Amino acid sequence: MFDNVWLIPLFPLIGFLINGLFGKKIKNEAVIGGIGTLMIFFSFLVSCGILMQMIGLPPEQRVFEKVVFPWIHCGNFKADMAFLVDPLSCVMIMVVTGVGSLIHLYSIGYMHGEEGFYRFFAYLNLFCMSMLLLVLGSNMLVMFIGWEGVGLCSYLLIGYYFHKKSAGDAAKKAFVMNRVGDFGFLIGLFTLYWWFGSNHNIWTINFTEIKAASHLLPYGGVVTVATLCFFVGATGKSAQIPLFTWLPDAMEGPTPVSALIHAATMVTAGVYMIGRMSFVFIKSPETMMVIAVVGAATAIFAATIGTAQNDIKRVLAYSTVSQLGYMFLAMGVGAFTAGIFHLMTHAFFKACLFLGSGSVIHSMHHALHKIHSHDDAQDMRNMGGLRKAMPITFITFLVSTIAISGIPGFSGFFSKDEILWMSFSNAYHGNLNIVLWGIGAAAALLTAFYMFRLVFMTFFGECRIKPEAKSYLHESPLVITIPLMVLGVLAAVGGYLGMPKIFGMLPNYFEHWLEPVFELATEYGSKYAQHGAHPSHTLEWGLMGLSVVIALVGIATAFTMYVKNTELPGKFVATFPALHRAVYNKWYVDELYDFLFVNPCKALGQFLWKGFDIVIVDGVVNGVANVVMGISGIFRYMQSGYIYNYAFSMALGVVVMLGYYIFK
Amino acid sequence: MDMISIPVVNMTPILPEIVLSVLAMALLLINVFAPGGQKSFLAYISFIGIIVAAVLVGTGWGNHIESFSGSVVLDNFATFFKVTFLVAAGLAVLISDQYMEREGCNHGELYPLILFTVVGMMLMASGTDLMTIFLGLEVMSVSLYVLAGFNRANRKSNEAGLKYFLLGSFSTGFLLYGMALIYGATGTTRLYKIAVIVGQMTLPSANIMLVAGMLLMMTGFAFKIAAAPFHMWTPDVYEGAPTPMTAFMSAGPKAAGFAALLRLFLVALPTLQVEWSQVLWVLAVLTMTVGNITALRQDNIKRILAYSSIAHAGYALVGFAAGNGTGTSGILFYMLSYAFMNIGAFAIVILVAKKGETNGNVMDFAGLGFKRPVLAVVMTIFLFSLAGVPPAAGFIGKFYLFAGAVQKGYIWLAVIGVLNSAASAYYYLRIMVYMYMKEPTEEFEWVHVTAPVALALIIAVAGTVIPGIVPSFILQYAQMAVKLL
Amino acid sequence: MSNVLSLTTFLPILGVLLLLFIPKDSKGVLRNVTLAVTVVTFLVSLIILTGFQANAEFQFAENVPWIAAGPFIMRYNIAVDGISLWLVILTTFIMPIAVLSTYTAVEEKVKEYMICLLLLETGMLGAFISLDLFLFYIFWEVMLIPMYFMIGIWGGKNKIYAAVKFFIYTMVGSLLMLVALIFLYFKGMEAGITDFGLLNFFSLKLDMATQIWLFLAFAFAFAIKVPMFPLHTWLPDAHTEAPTAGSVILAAVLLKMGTYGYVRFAIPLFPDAAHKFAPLIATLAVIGIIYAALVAMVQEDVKKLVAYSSVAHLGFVMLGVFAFNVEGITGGMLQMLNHGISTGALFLIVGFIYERRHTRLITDFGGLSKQMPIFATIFMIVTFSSVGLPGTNGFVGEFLILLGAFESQLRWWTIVATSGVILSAVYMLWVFQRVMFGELDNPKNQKLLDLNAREIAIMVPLLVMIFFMGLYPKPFIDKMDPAIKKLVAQVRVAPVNAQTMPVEAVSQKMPAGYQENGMPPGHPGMETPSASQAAPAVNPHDAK
Amino acid sequence: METLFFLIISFVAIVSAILVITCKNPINSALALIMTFFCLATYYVMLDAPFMAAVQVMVYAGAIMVLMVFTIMLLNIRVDSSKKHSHKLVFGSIIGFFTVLNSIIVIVKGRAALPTGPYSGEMIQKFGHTELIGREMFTNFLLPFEVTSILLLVAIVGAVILAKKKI
Amino acid sequence: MENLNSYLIMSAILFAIGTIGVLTRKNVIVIFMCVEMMLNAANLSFVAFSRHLGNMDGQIFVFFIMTVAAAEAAVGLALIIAFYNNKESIDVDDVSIMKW
Repeated sequence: MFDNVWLIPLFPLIGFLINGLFGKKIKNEAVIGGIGTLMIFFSFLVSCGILMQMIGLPPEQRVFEKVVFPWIHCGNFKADMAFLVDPLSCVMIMVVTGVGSLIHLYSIGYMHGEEGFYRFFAYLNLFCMSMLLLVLGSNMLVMFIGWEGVGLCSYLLIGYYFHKKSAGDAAKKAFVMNRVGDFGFLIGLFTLYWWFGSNHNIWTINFTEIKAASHLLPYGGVVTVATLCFFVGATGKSAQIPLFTWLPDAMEGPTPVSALIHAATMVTAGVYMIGRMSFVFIKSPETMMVIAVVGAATAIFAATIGTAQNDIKRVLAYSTVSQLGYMFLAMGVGAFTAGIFHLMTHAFFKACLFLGSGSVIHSMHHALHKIHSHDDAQDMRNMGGLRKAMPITFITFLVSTIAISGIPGFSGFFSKDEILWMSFSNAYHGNLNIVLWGIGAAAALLTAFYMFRLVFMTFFGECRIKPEAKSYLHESPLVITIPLMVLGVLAAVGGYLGMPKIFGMLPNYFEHWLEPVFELATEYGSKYAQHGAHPSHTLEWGLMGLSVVIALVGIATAFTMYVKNTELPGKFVATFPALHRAVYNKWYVDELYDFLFVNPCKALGQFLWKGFDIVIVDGVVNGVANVVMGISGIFRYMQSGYIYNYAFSMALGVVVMLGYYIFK
Repeated sequence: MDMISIPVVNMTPILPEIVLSVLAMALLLINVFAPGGQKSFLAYISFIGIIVAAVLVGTGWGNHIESFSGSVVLDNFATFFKVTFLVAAGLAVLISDQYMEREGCNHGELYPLILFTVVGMMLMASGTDLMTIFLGLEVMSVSLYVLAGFNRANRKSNEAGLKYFLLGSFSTGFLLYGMALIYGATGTTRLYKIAVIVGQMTLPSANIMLVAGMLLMMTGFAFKIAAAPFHMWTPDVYEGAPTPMTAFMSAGPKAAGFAALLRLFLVALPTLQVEWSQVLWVLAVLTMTVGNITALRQDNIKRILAYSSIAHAGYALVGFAAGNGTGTSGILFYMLSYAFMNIGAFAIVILVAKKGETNGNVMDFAGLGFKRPVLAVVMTIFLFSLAGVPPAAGFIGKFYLFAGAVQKGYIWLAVIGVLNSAASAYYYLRIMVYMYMKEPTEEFEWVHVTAPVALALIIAVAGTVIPGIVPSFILQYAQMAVKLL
Repeated sequence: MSNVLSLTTFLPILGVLLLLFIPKDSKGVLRNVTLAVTVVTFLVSLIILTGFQANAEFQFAENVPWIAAGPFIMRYNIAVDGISLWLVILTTFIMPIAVLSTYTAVEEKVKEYMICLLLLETGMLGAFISLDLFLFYIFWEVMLIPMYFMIGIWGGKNKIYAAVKFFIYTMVGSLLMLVALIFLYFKGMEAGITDFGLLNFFSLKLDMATQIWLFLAFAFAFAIKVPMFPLHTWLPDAHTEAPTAGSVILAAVLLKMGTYGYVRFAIPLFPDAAHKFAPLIATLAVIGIIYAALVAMVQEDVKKLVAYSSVAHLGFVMLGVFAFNVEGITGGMLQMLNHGISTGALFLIVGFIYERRHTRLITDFGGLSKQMPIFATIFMIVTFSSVGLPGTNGFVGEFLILLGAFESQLRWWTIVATSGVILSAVYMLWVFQRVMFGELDNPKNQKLLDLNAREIAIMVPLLVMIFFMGLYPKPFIDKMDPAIKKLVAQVRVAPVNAQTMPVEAVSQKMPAGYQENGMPPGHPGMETPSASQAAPAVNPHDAK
Repeated sequence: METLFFLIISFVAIVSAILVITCKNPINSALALIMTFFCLATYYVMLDAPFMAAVQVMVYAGAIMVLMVFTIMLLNIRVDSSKKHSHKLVFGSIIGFFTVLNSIIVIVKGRAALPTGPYSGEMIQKFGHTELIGREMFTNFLLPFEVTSILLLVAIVGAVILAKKKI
Repeated sequence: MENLNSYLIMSAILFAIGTIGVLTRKNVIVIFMCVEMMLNAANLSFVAFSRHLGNMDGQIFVFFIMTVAAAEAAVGLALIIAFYNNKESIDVDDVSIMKW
């Protein structure tokens, strides 16, 4: 089965080619959607096979590399088109293909009747292929293909409604921001490659080889440089501070895209990458701290913005940013397993949330369309009380919301709580751990708040849609609800895979599974970890309880503000108008970037072109020509036509020549 | 004292000259009895005569015969230049008829005068005595004064003749004064003897009389080759003279000037090479720069070509300043190819121009490229060759000239030279711009290309392109020609 | 067929002779014959490709006496090696496409146009295969002439200015190179070299001062052609004014002359000077990358934008070449090919819309995707190829360049250059968005036709190459690798940096594991030239 | 005595030369030039070259100057018309001054070759100047002599072509 | 016989005066006369040198120069006449339609 790993990305590629090249001719939506969905489902099957095979192997043999064909061999540099199968990539392919299949299925219903139906499925398949390359790549360069490939697909899918200017802008923004990250990725790659090569004559970018040689890496220094660069790459892809602004804008794409790319898979690539190279990252305490701090900051920062958004998808988007922050926080405190675990659970519940919101929007859109209203189908202020009209959507949505809020028993609780606990108890960052935990907890509070705000505004209370449209609101078709239900279930129970040891009920399968992957990282980390008094179980229980309380407080607040006392938010806004405006406008980060980078770049470009290129560079060139022409004019008019002038010139020539030799 | 016994002389060295002189005189006679108006056959006869002379010249290759007690010599150097003169004259003869007919001054005396000019030039190239060279120069010049003013009904032609004459005789004054000083300083007018005497001097460069004589002589020849600052007659005379004569003047006399100057400096004054190199260095730079830069702002095509001709003298002077085998053989090659390309270019100018030379501006070339593509392509070849773009003879020539300078260590001279070439590209391109990239301003008149002109064009194109692609044989001849100096 | 190289080179000339006999009104025949000639040339060049052995030798050599006069001996000395092979193939590959691209665009003076194209092809091929410096120079200059006419006759509004600028700019540089070439010859003569054969001069040991001057002269000529900042201003003009085929050829092949010149001539002939000037040239290259990207960003004319993007791309090539290691130079070579394909394709694309709308202003377009989906797809693929998306050709070259440069002493330059990756995405996507996305609000655009079969046929080979080279560059790299290795070995005579030794020594001497806690020996700022690549010594520790 | 004579002649020569370039009327200039030529002829006599003196008088003063005067008369030219270019005189004088200066320095500092030839004053007296000239001309300088004939032919043809009323 | 240098200086002065004349006079014929004066100055040098050196070459040269002068005079005056026929002037300022 391992040998067939190349089939996993191949199937979506085939799907992409069929739909991309012939989709326009096929026209039949069922066929197109069927091909797209089946292809990714086949991949899922192969992934399952691989997973099964891997489970059957002893942990130390759970690594397999498959070279498909040689790619770039040049000098010392060698990069093959090769795939790496290990527990980590297994988790990822399962998530990608699994969630991917569901979302494909969902899209058949959701995208029904769209003009570029075939285009959508082609892109979606292409995305899956890229994502699979990313997670399966056995060297940094294959990973980078996927890395950029998902960026491309994200670009294509965000710009799916290309006739909308905002979609085009968002797509471009996404790609460019990702490119900023790629810049970091490349520099990191170069640094690592060069350091190993020039110092140890190991010229490699292969993960396994780097892993084998990772003991040669120093702590800090060059590793810090390299990992920080990689981390820049991760921030771009995973929408962390400072490169997060593209993700909310990316909601311009169709909702399944948001679910698949901007929640479940692509945006987690940064986390995956850090996990993949944990043995390098861990060697730089500085980087780890930066990751943790950035992660925590992003978590709280995005959460604050999430509290004030009215667009249903935007709330989810900021929530995603915030949750990604959690994952980075986990990575930063060395809790790689927890990070990956949260990645997985997040994929479940966030995909479910997005799909659910898609279902709502779909229904809203349909209803509004029927009454020819131009109201925004995504604005929560137009919704309310939808739970009756859309029960399945409501239930799955609620389950996922509970999961994300960290209510015990649901998947989010296990992963999130582990992160919080690890950030508190980690031994890497000294006294910073309290702060990290505090921020994490605060973010959890906000998460619970805005997520329930979302639920309350959407599904509870008065129905604020125009009354005549009300009758058109109805539950979505099965093709949409089935994925919702599957994901809802996963969101609910997925967490039991990685139940913390402290519960003592189930073994932490997830941790055991990933142990061979992060073993080395833990070993390296222990070199500089400050082994203080080991935090007691009591403390762990206490903190767990505290986080549950926090979640409940958040839910309660939301309930108060949006169900019981609906005028409270208005009052709040009236009391702190500046704060609200700042939060509502996403802390003006976009404007800041425009001010700092975009506008200066354009202005500089204008200046360089009009001011430098044309005036100075070309001016010098033309200036030389003009000077020569001017001299030409002078010479020309010296040719006066008078014989005596000519004779004078001759005589002068003679006199000067003679004079030179006589008086020299 | 006994009777003067006329010495027995070997006539071989001046056989071509004799043939041409006799032919010229015969033509003068034939002209008198020629049927009225029909002068074309004179051109054919002259052309045949020139070919015969060329054959005679060719048979002299490889010889080294001194004759007339050292007044004249037949050697490869002279032979090479004689071929160049004959090429120039042959082409000029071919392109004259149509033009002269159109301008209404088709006097039969034209051809004898051209032939006499050639005789004068040949004497300059083969003369080894200051007197021979001087007389050759004068035969050439006097003929040219007449040829420049040949179209006597035309004011421009009058003026050209007059200017050329006055300035020419002015320069002759300097030349003679220089010769006098050389004579005084060395006691002889025979070049070989001068060489011996100068060679015996302890420090010839300290003898200011010798150096001054050299400089003054250089002045005289610099005038003929149109080197700055003795070039100022060139544009005016070239513009005013009948176009075929301009073509001839730009190729023949320039080559003759170089021939004489080369022989003088390399045979008689090689010991002063440091001095004359220095001067030629400066002259070369001045000439190239003035010629090229002034040409940039010209509109009259004959003036453009005149300034270009000045510039080309400058390039040749670069090789001369180097004074080594590479540079001097480059001059020989260059002069020969220049004869082809420049006369070719003037031939096109003749064809495009209308009666009274009213069509002499670059603007009048507008649209030529597609109305008369063959003429335009031919012109383009000449222009590229003049600009020194490979694979044309002009490039190879320039290459050897600049290579000579580099070999001698005059790298900056070569650099100035190439920069000048680049600047020159502008005005050559300008003509092409009009030919190909502008629409004609007025209706294009169909120009009839007569057989002789067509023949001339074919020869000129062949002479421009073939040496550009396979220059080896001509270059080897040029090398041999300068080796014996 | 021992003289297949000559055959390839001069086939187009035969084509010219053929064209001369075709009346100028039968435009279709003229076009088809030209196309046939270029296709045949391409097919013949495939013989070279298939017969080429992947080793460092010059192959298909022909060497016959040509000029011998005075101190000079020039020979008709031609051959290909791994470096020139691909450029030859690129040329022959691009030519049919260029011809095909003008089937409808050029309606006037077709005969002359086709003759220009064919002459140009011979000139370009000749320059790539010449091993005789003089012969190279001849072809180098010959190329100018047809290109000059193509811009000047079939160009746009400002064609004359552009054509003359192009010609004189290039000529200034190349003439200085000519002087250097002569000087080099005489230097060689002192050392017993008897002809202009390039390979003779490689063994020539020149002193530093001489090398510097000669290198500067060569570098100047090539820098104009590349074009490197700040000598690039002829390019936007030439590109904007040239007809589509002209732009395609200019971008795809002519610009490569400059970079090829560096690889083939300037660097191996004067390695010490090249090393000395590497920082300067890298600086200019990097400035070019950033500068051109910024300027491209604000262009209003699509073609000008693509022209500026060329400047940026070739900046990458220069950076790679001056890394002086296998990765960098291979990357540079690949990038030359990639740029030929991608930018060529971009110019074709610009040509397509220009033919339809007779405008190239970005503001005149918008929302074309709706009307022209095939066009949009192709445009997008090419855009991403130009941006250097992995999987397309653009990536492989760019990556290797940056990798190679990073390994070399040009580390800091590389970091700046890498940011060009971001900028290229910005301007390319921006133009793509403004042209293809958005509302289709201009009524003139609403009736645009999508690409026709001919146009698709033009683009398909390019698209195939875009992906082929991106996904499987091995055949390309394999064929050029030995030649590049040889070149690198040849160039690596640079003065050994004193700092290199300790690094090696330290890593060898220190007991394993000790280093893990110490500071890294290879601090990013430190000079650690890639010279250590050559050292086969493997730390026993690494074997694990 | 001879020195005095030389000085007087020189004075006359210079004065007449200056007159040539200052007289407004070309006829006067021509007459002054003839005077200069006579002075030169006198010098030739002093330099033991009586034949040259004779030729000088015949060719220059006689033929050429007559031709010129004739032309002046023919064209009926009077005085120099305008005075537009007064700066010419300044430039001309400067050039002239430097020419004189340069030439004199050349003459004074330069070294003429030592007398080598057989033709001393006594020999010329003995054989006669004319004969010696003739001997040289028909032996050593035969070719130039012959060439002069062509030159004169060219001049004749040219003059006819250019000046004849009707050809 | 006087000192060689006296004659040479005399020659130089005449030559210079001739040059000045060419540069300053307007009448074409007078200019030509000045040229003749320059030639004569050269002649004087030749004869003086010839006498000093004791060989006849210089004098022979002078002989040829005179011939040349005659020939030039013929052609030159013919040119002047031809010019006059067209322009009715022999003012050198009028010999300037071609310039620049």
